[in-house]
Amino acid sequence: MNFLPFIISGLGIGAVYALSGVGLLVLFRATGVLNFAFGAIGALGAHVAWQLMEWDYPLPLAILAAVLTSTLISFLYGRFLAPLLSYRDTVVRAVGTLALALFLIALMGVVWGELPRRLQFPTDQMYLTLFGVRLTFTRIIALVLSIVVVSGITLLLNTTRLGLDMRALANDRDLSAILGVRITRTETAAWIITGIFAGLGGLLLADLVRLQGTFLTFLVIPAIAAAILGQLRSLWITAFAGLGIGVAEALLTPVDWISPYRSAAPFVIALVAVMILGSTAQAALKDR
Amino acid sequence: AAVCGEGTGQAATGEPIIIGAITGKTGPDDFSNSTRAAKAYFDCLNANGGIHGRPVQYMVEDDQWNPEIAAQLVAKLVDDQKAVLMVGNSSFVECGANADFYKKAGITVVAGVGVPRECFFASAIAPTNAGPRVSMLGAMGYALDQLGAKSVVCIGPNIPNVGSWSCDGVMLLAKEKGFPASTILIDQGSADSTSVMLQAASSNPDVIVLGMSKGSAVPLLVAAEEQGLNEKIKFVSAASAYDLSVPETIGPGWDGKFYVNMEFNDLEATTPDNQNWLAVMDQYGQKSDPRDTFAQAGYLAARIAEKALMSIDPANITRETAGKAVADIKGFKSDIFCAPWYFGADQPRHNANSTTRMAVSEGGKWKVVSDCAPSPDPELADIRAFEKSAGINQ
Amino acid sequence: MAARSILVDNLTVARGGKRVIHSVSFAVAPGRISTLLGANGAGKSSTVMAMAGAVPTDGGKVRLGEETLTGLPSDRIRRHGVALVPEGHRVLGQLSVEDNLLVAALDPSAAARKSGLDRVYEIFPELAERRRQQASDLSGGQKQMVAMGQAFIARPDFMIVDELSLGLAPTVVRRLAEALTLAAGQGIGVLLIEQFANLALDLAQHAMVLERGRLVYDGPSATLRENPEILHGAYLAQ
Amino acid sequence: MSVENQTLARPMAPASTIRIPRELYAIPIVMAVFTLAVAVFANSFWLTAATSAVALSLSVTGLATLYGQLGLVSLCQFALVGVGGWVTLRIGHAWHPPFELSMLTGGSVAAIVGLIFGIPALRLRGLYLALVTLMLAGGFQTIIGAWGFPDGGAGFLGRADGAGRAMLPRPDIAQGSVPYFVYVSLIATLGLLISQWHKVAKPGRAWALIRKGEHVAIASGVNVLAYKAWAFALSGFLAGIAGALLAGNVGQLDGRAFTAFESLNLFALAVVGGVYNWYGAVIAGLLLRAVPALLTDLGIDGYVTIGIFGVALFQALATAPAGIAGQIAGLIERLTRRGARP
Amino acid sequence: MIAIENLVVQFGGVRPIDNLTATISAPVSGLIGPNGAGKTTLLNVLSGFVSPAAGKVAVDGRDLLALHPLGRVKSGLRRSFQTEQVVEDLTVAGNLFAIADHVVAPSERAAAVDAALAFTNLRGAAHMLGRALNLFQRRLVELSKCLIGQPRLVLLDEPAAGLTNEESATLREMILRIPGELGAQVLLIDHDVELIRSMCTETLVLDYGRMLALGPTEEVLASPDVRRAYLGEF
Ligand SMILES: Nc1ncnc2c1ncn2[C@@H]1O[C@H](COP(=O)(O)OP(=O)(O)OP(=O)(O)O)[C@@H](O)[C@H]1O
Ligand SMILES: Nc1ncnc2c1ncn2[C@@H]1O[C@H](COP(=O)(O)OP(=O)(O)OP(=O)(O)O)[C@@H](O)[C@H]1O
Ligand SMILES: [Mg+2]
Ligand SMILES: [Mg+2]
Repeated sequence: MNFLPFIISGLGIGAVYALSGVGLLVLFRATGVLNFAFGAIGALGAHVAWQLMEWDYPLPLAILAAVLTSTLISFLYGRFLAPLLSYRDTVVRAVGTLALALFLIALMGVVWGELPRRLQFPTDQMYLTLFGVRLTFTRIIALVLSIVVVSGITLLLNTTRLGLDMRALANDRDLSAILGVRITRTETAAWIITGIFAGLGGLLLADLVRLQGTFLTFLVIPAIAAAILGQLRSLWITAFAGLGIGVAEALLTPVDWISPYRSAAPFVIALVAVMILGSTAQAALKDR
Repeated sequence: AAVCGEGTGQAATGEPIIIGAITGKTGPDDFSNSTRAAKAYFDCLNANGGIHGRPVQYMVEDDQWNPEIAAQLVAKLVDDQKAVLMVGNSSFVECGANADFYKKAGITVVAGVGVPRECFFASAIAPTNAGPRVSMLGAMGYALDQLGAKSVVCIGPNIPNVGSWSCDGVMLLAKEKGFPASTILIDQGSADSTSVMLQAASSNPDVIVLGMSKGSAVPLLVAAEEQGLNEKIKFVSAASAYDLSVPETIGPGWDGKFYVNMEFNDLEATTPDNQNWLAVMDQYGQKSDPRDTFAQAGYLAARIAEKALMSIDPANITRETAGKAVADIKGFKSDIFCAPWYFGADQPRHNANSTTRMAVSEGGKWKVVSDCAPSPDPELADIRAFEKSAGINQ
Repeated sequence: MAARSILVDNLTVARGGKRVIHSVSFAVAPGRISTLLGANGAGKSSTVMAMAGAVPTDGGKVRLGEETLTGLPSDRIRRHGVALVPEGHRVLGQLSVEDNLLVAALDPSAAARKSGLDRVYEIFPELAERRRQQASDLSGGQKQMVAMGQAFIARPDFMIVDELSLGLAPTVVRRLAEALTLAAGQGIGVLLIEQFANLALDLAQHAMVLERGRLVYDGPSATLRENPEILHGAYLAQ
Repeated sequence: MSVENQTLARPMAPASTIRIPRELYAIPIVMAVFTLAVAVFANSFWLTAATSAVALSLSVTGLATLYGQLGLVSLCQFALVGVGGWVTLRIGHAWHPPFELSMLTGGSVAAIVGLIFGIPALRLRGLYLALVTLMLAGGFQTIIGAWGFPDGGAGFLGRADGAGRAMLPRPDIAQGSVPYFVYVSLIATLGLLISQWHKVAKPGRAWALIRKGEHVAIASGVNVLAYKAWAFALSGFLAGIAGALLAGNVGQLDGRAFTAFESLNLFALAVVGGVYNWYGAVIAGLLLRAVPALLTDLGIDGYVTIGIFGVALFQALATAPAGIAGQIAGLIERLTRRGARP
Repeated sequence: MIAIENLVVQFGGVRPIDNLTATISAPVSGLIGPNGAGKTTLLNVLSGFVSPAAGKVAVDGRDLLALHPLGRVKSGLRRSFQTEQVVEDLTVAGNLFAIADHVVAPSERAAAVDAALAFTNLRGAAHMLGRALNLFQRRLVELSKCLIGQPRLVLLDEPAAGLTNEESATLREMILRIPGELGAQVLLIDHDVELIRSMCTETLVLDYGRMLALGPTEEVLASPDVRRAYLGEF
């Protein structure tokens, strides 16, 4: 069996995990909210793009509208609803976004239903051939985008005032407020940033995987595996873990007896990693 | 104009006859087209004298793809509402959850779209459709006869009693006919379609048979096209991908390359009953109700129920009399079916619809490419034997 | 800037559904040190937390000159120039010592941040040695230094310090006392809560005593030093 | 130790520090009234819905113990319900023992699995732990999806071929839907009593210390690992029993009903129901099964139902920090206080 | 008696305890030193939360480091924390039962809790919830917990921090009763020199991980090194 093609194919799906994992982590590191609605927000944007393209609007406009829609949803939730839960523990704040995800699933279900759809970009037709596998430009864009996003956010968090405020806020919201960190402004900024990522990610996922509301929504669960490998802290590890998980999952495909179970790969990898990292007690201490 | 029942043009006003249905509307896919069509037909019937003056009260419930809810709902319809028949059912989970209940409650089900194996292996359930396995083997038969298939890969969903059941049929046929075949079962939740296609292509098949819902089949086709497999390999699918939107969604890259099985007549066929179905949908259905193969199934189920109920004393329509009337149906003809439909009284299982057609994706539409042909599913042996002994379809 | 005072007017605070501050009124003047004394549970922390917007008020007003502070979120109050050092050495544990200080610097210019850091490190050389260390790993007293540093670096008009000496070694307390006196000399108003009444009264010119959520003394600290029975009465009343 | 060391332990009339809490009486009474009302008034549809709701409340009470008492979040509780159901069905189909035996085995296996699932938790806390358990739920979803639930056939996986599915028979004493509902209520009451007892007794105090901090707990002599492990096992056991009762309700289960999302949903509704009062679990059970049933009964579209759920979930999270049960408790307290005044 | 021998604690590059050798034997002894001197770390070593890189510790002749933290509690080691750790949603009595559950036989628990409450004068507050307590009451609860189940060694980390003079005086009287009434040795950290002076017969001064002085409190406090390093006098 030749495994090379599967590595290449896994990079495509890995980029998807990486992008989602990083998108999740950005908001988490800035506000302490793990956004279960990340996928749903992106899916809504992608549906808007699909609809506009159905109506024969040009592609750039559709893309813009998609990103704007996702950003708007994220902004509205982050500005008006998330603060209502800001004094609750992290898990409850995460569950709050689950409510948003449910609402968006319902919205998409009522408006668009669960028909199979396909969002196509011109980059789907362009490809490089590596080891007999075609790597479309859309996948390459996804790969590059996740790297750009990670670098950009790392820079933002570590070198800018906004980044510092975000880290402070995620650590202790009350104390940050007492110290003069502009809570609303900082949090809103973080929600807008993830909104943009969710929009871009949603578009790419709708092209790379499929455009289906519930499906894209629940894709956050394997993406969380990447974030766990990054110990909910490291953006770079998360991005690479996402790629690695994608490749590992693809590599299991040709192994007959395990192939049916291979979509459990993200979960199993995350669990094994936790067992190992956990024993250094690092993860346990940093957590909170 | 739509023709239903006695065609009196008089609204039925008598005591309603309760008919229930369970459908999978909310969930991974919307399966409610069958019950929508049945509803349109019953509305038409009620507007035309009903069953000897008694209207049908058609109660449809959404099981949300959850067997627990399906069981709750059947208790509601059968125990609480006292339905006399179940008609047009269309669900992924309902047969498995309720087959036993139906048998115990003594109620007969004329299902619209049966999917898992349980829908075809129950004494009280008789679907109008052929089912994924029969349909997939119908496609397989076409691939062998017309596409010259030499080596086959079957891809099915990793759902017990659905995907493995269908692909097992292909494997059995392969053994009988002596061609190489392999099976790939995939998790519908998996995002990685490209790897699946690479795996399928790695054994160099000339035909790949798909047995998934349209929602999972489309990404696979997209991934295959991305890898240029549409140029090398023929793709055929069970009727589950036979949806009007599919050819347009997958695009021109698949013109003449993606074949799909049809459990019923062409959706646009100009034959009388098919035209009547379309007329019923236009006159009594919602504009948004899809006119697809599942809707045909629901329409037929409603017509079969109508025929059965018409044959009994309207004052004495009970679960027993209605069930018996359905059981007695033989030679129900419609140009939407390839062969007349029958219930097969006293049979432990029912699969009357086992003769199918094929279509190919062409210019954003389906083009019918074959006549009715019996599905070569080896598992149909008992059905064929019964048909022979009862003198049906010979 | 015109020298404004913080005016607390009939402040009422409830914690856990129970009134713990009953219509308290006082003023904190600029350029001098005031101290708020009282037994544990008298409501000192509740009073200053309410002033800083960190707990909701149940009635009354807090004003800074003409502006009303009540109802503002705590970050706005901080930006109005009122810096609170909360009780119990709270720091941002996941951030480094230096980031802890920088996040509290309100003037974003690089020069201001630099001089602010220098000033804090001058008062607490211990922190300079540990500027890269994660704050959660600090000792209790070192955390308190960070918390004090966070107030200094904000260059506030008013500093409210809850439990100044808590967990600090005598040398450090002495350094802090000097720093506060210096700050008051530069026009900053300081409100001090301190367990060691003697230390507080030595530092402060003005003193207030809380007893079960009510103000029982408001006047020069010297008077209190000469009449310790006022204080004793308040402490024993608890 | 010498005699003078004993001064502390001099026996005196101990302050009434240990009282049997009111809840331990309240649980059977409230549950009896509820059961009677449903058994008398509900039709078949509502009976099946109520049976599922009560069975699931048992799994919620396990979750609530972990979260409310230890601050630990388990997002794989529904997977454990699945484990309990799977084992119960397997045993039932393979050896046809009395239902109780299959059920207890199901509960015990789920407890063991819960314990194994809890092993990473022995070190982790907070969101990190929650996500790790979510990974477990995700893995379970894939595996059970591929395996499927046994449906009465032979062999390890027990797939039927030929004839239709076999159904798991209900307990002999509770064949009909009303008796079975009463049976489920009875077991749920026992489960609620067990978990409530844990909260007010020694384990509850140990858990409270662990919640405060592990060093604090150790300094008080608490064996942190053992108490955490026990909590996970108890929670798993209750989930497993819930799974067994669900299997008995329908006679079978379906692998696709045990997705990671269901576990998330279970946790969300546990929070909405309230994790600090015993009846929060019952409320959550009703929210999980009875409220959707009501919406279905009213003919509301499935997607709209999901949307209503989303909005209601947020509303409850934002306005009722202690859940609906917390609000009820507050109300009861206010009423009794007012009642006591005159 | 606590015998510490060549104790070293290392956190990465930091050495909060650096080759410390000391023997502390007074019934109530004090532990003082500048912030970050390693006082809490030493307590953490004694209670087993920090494993030293090297060295030995023996309490009453028994090797302490060989014992698991829980074993140390069972054999009579008690401690309080620098930030008080009263459980908010347990009553005062519940807070005490939480430790009695593990160190006292079931039949004697109620009596042991009651005795501890009586010792610290908290009987009246037995049914108050932890969250309603003020700082002094919380410190008293912490102290009470240290008295349950035949303590041998009680370690208190800044028990009087944040208390007024009157309150510390009350607390001091209680602590002073411990060795006599319960037979336990007490080691306490505080920055309040007057408090240390008035209750500890022996005091150990730490300075950045090393021993600066050890001996009778008055002598230690009079030592010029201590006056300079800790009290800031010259
Ligand atoms: N979150 C709370 N819930 C209920 N009661 C509270 C809460 N916080 C404080 N209290 C009560 O409010 C009263 C005043 O507390 P506060 O902390 O303001 O007092 P303090 O004078 O600062 O005392 P301390 O020196 O103990 O900090 C106390 O009786 C305390 O028990
Ligand atoms: N986990 C850790 N990692 C790194 N350094 C640590 C860690 N814990 C403590 N330290 C360092 O060890 C030194 C000693 O800390 P310790 O808490 O023992 O001080 P302390 O004497 O109790 O001081 P204080 O009186 O301020 O509480 C400090 O400099 C602290 O920064
Ligand atoms: Mg205070
Ligand atoms: Mg310390």
